[in-house]
Amino acid sequence: MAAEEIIPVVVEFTGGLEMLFADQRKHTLAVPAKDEEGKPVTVGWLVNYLCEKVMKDSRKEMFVLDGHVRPGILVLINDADWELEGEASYALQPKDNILFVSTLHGG
Amino acid sequence: MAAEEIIPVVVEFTGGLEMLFADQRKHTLAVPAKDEEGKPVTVGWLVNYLCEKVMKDSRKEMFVLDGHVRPGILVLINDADWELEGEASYALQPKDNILFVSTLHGG
Amino acid sequence: QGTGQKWPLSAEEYKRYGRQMIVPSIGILGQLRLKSSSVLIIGAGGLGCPAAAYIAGAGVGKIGLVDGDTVEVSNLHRQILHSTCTVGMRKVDSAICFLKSINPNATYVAHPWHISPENAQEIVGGYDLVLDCTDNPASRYLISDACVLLSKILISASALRTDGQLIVLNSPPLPPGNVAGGPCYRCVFPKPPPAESVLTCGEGGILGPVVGVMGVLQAVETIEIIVQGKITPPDSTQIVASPTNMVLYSALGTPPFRSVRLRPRRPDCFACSPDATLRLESLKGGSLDYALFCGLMPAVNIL
Amino acid sequence: QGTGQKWPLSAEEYKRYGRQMIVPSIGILGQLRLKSSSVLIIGAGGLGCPAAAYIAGAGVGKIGLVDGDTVEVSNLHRQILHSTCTVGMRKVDSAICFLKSINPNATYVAHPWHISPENAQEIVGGYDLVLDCTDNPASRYLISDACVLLSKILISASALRTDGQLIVLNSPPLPPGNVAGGPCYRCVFPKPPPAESVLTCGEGGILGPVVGVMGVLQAVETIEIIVQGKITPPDSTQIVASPTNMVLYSALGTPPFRSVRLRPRRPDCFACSPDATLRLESLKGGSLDYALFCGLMPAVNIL
Ligand SMILES: [Zn+2]
Ligand SMILES: [Zn+2]
Repeated sequence: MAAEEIIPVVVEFTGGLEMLFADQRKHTLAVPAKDEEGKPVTVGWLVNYLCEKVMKDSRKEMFVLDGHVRPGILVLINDADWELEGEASYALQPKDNILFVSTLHGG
Repeated sequence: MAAEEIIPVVVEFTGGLEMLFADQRKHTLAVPAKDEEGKPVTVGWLVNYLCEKVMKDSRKEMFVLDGHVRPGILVLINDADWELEGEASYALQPKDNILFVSTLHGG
Repeated sequence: QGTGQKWPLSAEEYKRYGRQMIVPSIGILGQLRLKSSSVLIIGAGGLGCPAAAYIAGAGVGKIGLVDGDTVEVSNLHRQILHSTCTVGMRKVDSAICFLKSINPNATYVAHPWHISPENAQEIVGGYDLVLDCTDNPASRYLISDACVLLSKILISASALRTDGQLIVLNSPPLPPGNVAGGPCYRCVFPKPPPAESVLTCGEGGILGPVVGVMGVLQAVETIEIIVQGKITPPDSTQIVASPTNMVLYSALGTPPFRSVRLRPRRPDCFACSPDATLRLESLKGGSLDYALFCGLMPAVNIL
Repeated sequence: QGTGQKWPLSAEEYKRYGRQMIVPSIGILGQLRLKSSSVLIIGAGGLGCPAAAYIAGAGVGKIGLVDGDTVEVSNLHRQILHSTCTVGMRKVDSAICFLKSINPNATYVAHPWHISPENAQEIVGGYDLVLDCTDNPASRYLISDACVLLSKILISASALRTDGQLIVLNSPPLPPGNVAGGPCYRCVFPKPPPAESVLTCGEGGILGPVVGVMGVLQAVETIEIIVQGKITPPDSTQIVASPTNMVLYSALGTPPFRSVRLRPRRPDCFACSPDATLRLESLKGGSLDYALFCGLMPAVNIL
């Protein structure tokens, strides 16, 4: 393979999570198709990538806790709960939409 | 060409128009790719087709008037006003979503 | 500012509006903009009631209500400012009585008649922003024309049975002929629907909270537009027209909400295009018969 | 039926509910179902106020309100059943006073205390359907557990700043262990969020009509569920579980609304799975500390 393969994905944040990502709700990203070990990149890989490369806020624990997306955040893959799609092991496809929603409690 | 080419489209009705179409909001249709003259089928062709083949209600004038979609009905092609897409002359593409919205006036 | 006051709001106002002032998109600037703005709500029915309740609650300085009807029992399931004991009262009075109890800080103005070509300029001219909460096409064309001629943003909603629709029109509110202005009602619907295709809530029915959702959404739009400083027509040379969207709501639909993108100003629009011949004088002079245009009779009672 | 009455509703009721009874999805059957049903609204704040107004207006026969707070000035911008002159009054009393003026036909029940593990069974058990209009995670887990144990559909909404969320849980309301039942709050959120990530409206702020939209949407769902006869757990052998959706609202988003598909019941859910050990006795006996579970202290005041 000559050039590194790239997957375009859209990542969105809502419910206040956008505040951790420069107050930007929608991020259009181009991620490598393979991880360091040559395996297809997954949503789990993307969560790490977001935490390390995209998030400027220092409160990492508001997004990832103990290596997992923190409780109270829903992850949606193309508008479906990621638990319907294999959770963190789901392999990213071009044009996927990954939405992170922080649960609200006010009323 | 051996078999007649078919284009799958989704047609939706809202704002009360669904009542003219057997109370069904969403219709998944397979339409021929070419019209009788061998030209690609357009939204204008689709309007006629809906009026003649799909609509069972006898009040055709509630949908088409003087050969045009009646005033007070918005036509959306993939969620954009059809006037942004060439109106009736827009050529249907596979998987297009065509939405007919009757304007409401109650308040 | 300049008045020597240390605090721009009173202690009561800080308490009353505190929860909304700490929302990042509002802040103290947004609250002051709300306080110094005026909003006209045309129609004190299923849309106007919930819209007015939240607009009053939020601290808008002056609120006008236009409605010539009186309260009926059949209104009560959805027109939440009215109550069993105000049946028979004029709707504007019943509504303002309630609004004062929610928030006594605002100035409330009753316009106890229907909007008409004769009174539209005088009424609409006195406010920064207009909500169309009426229930018939003739009023909707008239209100849109008045908003175009007077450069007001128009927040238009409607509902029937289990469906609702919302559009923000003439935003930005640039003068007729300026293509960067937002489309008007006539740009979206150049021809009125045939009269026999138009159903009122009395004929078609309405689910109370469906029209309620649409009215509350009008209040959200009103507040957002005011706090973002959009009511003043901006320097038109700097404007890039952003697309106008329509929100469609179907309580029985899956998904229930959908946003669609509308066209910009129509180059041959009767009201807002460079060639438009519509003038304030033609409104006031009665040369436009909206009821006739919409195929409705008798003319006077409808508007 | 069977009482010898010619008309199932009074003349006043035909007038009052006529506009909604002619909506095809309601009809006379739907109206009678509304009249014979009972709805519990937990929380008489920003969500509960608009939800209650439209549920009362629609003709639900019995409405219970649970809230231990009193009205404060800072509530008024969004809690539209309360007014400047009811500041200091118990919220449930202020709200019921208003609801009676909208519709005197219903029975209103005041529960002037917060929901707790001790009182949940007795309160929730008296109603057909429950609305969660509270503002903290501990209450949300408790209410969901009670609804699972008592087989009630739960319409849960929440809001903060300019965002809102809505889910219909435990629908259909089949007993724990039946996989065809709808997911519960624990199925969607098995672990509570860390306490430091949870903001109340007092801390994070709230735009009044944003929480208003969510409350009115709860009323729409309530009415639709009742008129469709869904409050009675159906014969479970005939059920095909349909996917549960969550409606997300962002007043500043484009588009403002989005629906997402949630997972079905979780096979290892603490509350609703075949292996669930949750029992009514454990609720009442106080062996579950919801405040501690949610990392909140002091326990008693939060619930
Ligand atoms: Zn125009
Ligand atoms: Zn569960």
